[in-house]
Amino acid sequence: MITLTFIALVTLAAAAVAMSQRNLIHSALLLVASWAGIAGFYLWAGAEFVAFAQILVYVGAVSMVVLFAVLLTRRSHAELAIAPASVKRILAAIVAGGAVLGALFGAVLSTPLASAAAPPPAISVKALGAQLLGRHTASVLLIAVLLTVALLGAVVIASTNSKEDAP
Amino acid sequence: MLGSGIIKGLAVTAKNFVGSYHDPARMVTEQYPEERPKLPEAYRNFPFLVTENATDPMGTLRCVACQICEKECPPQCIYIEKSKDKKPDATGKPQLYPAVFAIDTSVCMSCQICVEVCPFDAIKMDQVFEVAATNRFTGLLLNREQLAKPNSYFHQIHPTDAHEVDTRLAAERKAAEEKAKAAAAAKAAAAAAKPATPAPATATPAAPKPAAQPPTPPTA
Amino acid sequence: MNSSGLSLLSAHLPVAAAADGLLERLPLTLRDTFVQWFPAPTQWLLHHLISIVGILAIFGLFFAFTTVAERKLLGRLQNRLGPNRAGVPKFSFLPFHLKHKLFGLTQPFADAVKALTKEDIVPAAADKLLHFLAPVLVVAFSLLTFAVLPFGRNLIPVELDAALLYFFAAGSATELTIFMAGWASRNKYSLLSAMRALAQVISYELPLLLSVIPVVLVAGTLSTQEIVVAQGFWTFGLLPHWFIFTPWGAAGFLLFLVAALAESNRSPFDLPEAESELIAGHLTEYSGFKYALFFMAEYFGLTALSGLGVTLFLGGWQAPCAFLQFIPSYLWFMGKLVGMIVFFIWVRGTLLRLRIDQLTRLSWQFLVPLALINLGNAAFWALTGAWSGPLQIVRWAVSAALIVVPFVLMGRSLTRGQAPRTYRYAT
Amino acid sequence: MSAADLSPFNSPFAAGTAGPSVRAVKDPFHGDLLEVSMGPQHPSTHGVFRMVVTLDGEIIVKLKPVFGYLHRNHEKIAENTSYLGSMPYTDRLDYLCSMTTNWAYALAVEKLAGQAVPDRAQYLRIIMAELTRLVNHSCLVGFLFNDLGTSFTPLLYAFREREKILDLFESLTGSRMMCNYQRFGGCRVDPTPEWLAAASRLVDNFPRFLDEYETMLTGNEIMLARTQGVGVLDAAKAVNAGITGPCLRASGYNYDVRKVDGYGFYPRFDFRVPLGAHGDTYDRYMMRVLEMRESVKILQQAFRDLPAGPIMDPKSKLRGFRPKAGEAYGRTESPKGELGFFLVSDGSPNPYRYRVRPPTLINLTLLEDMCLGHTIADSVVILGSIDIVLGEVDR
Repeated sequence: MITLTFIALVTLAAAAVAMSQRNLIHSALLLVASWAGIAGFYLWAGAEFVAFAQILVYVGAVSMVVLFAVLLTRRSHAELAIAPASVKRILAAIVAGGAVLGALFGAVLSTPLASAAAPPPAISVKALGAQLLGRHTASVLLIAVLLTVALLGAVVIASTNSKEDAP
Repeated sequence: MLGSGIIKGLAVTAKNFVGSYHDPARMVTEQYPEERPKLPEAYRNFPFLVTENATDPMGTLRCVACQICEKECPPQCIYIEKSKDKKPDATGKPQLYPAVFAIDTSVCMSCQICVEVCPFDAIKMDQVFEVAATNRFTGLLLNREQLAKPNSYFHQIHPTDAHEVDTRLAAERKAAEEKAKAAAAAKAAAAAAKPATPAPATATPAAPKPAAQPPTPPTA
Repeated sequence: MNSSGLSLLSAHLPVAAAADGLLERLPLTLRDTFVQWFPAPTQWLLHHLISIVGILAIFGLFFAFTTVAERKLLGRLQNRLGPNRAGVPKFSFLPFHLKHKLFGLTQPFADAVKALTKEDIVPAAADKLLHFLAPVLVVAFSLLTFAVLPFGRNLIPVELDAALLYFFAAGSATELTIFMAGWASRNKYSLLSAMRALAQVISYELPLLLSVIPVVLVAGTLSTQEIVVAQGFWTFGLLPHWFIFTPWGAAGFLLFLVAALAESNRSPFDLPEAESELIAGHLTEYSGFKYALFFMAEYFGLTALSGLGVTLFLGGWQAPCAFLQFIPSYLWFMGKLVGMIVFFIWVRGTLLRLRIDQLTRLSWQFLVPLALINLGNAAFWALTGAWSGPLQIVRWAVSAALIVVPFVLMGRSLTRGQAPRTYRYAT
Repeated sequence: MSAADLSPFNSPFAAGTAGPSVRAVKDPFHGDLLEVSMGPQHPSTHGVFRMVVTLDGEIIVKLKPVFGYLHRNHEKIAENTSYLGSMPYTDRLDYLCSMTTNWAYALAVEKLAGQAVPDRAQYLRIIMAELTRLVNHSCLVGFLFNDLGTSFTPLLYAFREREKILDLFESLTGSRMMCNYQRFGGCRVDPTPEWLAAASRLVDNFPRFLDEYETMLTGNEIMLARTQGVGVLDAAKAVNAGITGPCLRASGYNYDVRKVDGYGFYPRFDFRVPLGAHGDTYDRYMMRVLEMRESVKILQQAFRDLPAGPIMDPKSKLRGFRPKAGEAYGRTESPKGELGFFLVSDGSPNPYRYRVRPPTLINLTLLEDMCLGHTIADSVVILGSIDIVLGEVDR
């Protein structure tokens, strides 16, 4: 249990500090740290494959997307200065936060979880592969098509962008 | 086929890699401080003043302070002050000598024009390239004493050039001596002729001198 | 499990006999004797600590001597001597002073002292935290990748089921540090080149992964140790069944080489540090020990990638011939690793640098399609494992054609209109 | 966004760009342009040369060359020095080929004073000029590949050959690069038979180096990709801008001062002038390689029939040289282009006006036109292919 709480603490701390940072890049990097924390959860749970996939996908690739997005969006100074102090804004924040917390706790309490954490079944990568392309082939193919469409969409948007530009 | 150019390139560098172990034409590195560089004879760096012998450098300086090199030097880095008195040079003819002869080696670009224009072969190019000084003025401004080097040193660094200069100078000296001997003989003959005719001198005081003094050609 | 290669006469020599030769088990016996002296509960921790210390020591020295080897090899490639002046200093406690310069082998220690003593300048406008964190993280991540490389028969630091995936997960995190270095130095040049470096590393991540997947497909496992075991057969005791000796393996190895060169920012792709463009790229604002850390991380990345290449394609710690197995397996691994690194240095001494758009075009329009075709090729190879006799030749021919034909076609389209020209002369 | 419609484009930023080295430049069409100053201390600009490049992303939108850092007032100094006094300074103009610059200056003075030159001296001048062409072209090719990104390997192969030729110059004239060898009316030193034998041996196996170079690099795919179609210069624009030398011939225009003027004894030698077809960086590189092969042919012919005889015209005067009043323009084909000296004499020992036509400066004028539409990496390669030496550009 100690490691579980330690990982949870690290992840939550990273996310909290990320929220409070003024510097956008710092907060983006702390977000990446919290993703690594989630990978820690998987490792603790013994699912190595998912943990490494999480690191490869999130820490490796999605973090790049986030950082590029932060860099390339041209934010003029006007938008940044959100007036935090206005009372109406704080009330709205508390209400929204409270609602989300309530829903979460409700879901957690109502699901019948086995009390003792059963030892995670040591599933080998080979069996995982067989499962993926056995029973769940449909979902894997669906995801593949979705990603390809996303990739092609990005390429199309990027390329046409420069053509319109020519005077 | 794509990549064939790259493979050929790799093959050439491999050949050079292997070649550098046995082919002297390829391994050309000289380990400078340990292996002294083999300077060609014509190599020139800063000029130096030639003296006849090493014992009395200031006495036997070839330079006669004619200041031609000072005028011709493109960056004007030679400074000469003539001496007041004269001193007999190698051929015995009294010549001036430079009281002050300074070359600012921080300005000199060793183009050896001073060597070309010097009529007395008094200044030649040295081969010292390890020049380091801590002070620009005292260190690199060489005066007469620092510049003077004996003719033997000249033979050592530029053998053929020195040999050719020496033969020419020796020929000149021999010609100068013959002339001097001829002039002395002529003077002796004239003196001998003068005592034979003093007796009848009172009658013809303006007797013309029988043998006109042979004109002494200029030594240079 | 293994369905590769001509298994006509795969002489199953007494593999077991060679496996427990004295030299072979030496590192293990040393570790076990050392671990015995400690109480039981801490033994697994000590076990891992020793392997960590082992990796750091061996590959630390390996890095040091790779730098001097690179400079001496480059020197010899260019017909000059490499560094040979850094001799041994005069130690007071030693009675004699070794005059010989040891052919410059002490150069890396001199470099280390220089890197340590150099002043570490941090630009005023720089983001102090990120500026400090970038070099630390880049070395940490590139060292993480050593955990899964099988150095010897049973010399693998961490026996992971999904080892390959772990390797690429750790490797891909280094991109983050390039960005941090570029952004933290607050210098337009560094930011520009950090962007280019990211574009390069990301666009070559794909061919690297795709060139590795055929090996996983044929070997049937993600664990590096099992991949090496899968390559452990010899026909007639002489021809090893390494994956490089199969058509898809050779193509995969070439793709892997090109992608590894790009991943570790080396020769034809050393764009970020291209002196002719942006001074020192994202490392412009680093000096002293932080610069040395980046330098070290680059070499660790290079060693890890060539280690992986050796494991996947060149049969890891397998001996090239059956009777050579008396030589301990970790020496074979080190030998092949040194061979790969010498090839990288040789390429660095020869090839020109690609421009950023050519570099990304090469990856997306040439390497990725070829890698996908190679994947199909490996699938074909795996499916036709059972063929034997004349069918083997057909299998090899089809597999070779499957990869060579697209290579030639795409190669011609990539270099359309570019050929050495002939010139006319005026009279 | 083709380069043609961009060239009239003038960014609305002030002409003077002495500001901080990198400035964001606002521009309606392309969003933020980035103005980067490359040089004067930049590893790839050959000497103290600065390019203020305005970038739209990677593409060059505007390029302003800035030079003059190495201006030493050569022409004004020449007006206060004797004719002979300026000769050593001409070595320092284009410090890579001192012999051809000496010859150009001597040619102009001989035209001014109507000085004859003996046959052996003419042959020696051709030998020295062609050896200098080998030195300069191998230097350029080495530097070009260094800009393309190899880690010094081709440069060191080229320098290895260049050093052998410079050793020949040193054993003849006394200095490797500052030869100060030509005089008005002939040459200063007569080479010994051993020197001639060593020189012809070197020239005979120079092609072996060239073949090794070509197999290594000319067919290299990366080289083709990086240089073909980069920095195209069409013949008409080149002629209008007064470009001369290999850059002009790479665009296909046949103009070689050795053939046009036939100065010295060049008409006695048969050699061919290579011409390019596309005018891009690859053609400029090949021009140099093919010219090196032609120079080897000229040198072999020169060594074969080098006549005996005096190397200095007896009537030539070393000091007190006062050419009659008048003006003369002597031009030669230096490895960089048409190098000319324009002298006006008023009868005094110092020239009244002394003007040098620097081929590298004039070749540099079209740098922007060649670089528009390319990336920063290309601009460095294009600059390398023009082969500039700042000593001659800034004088």
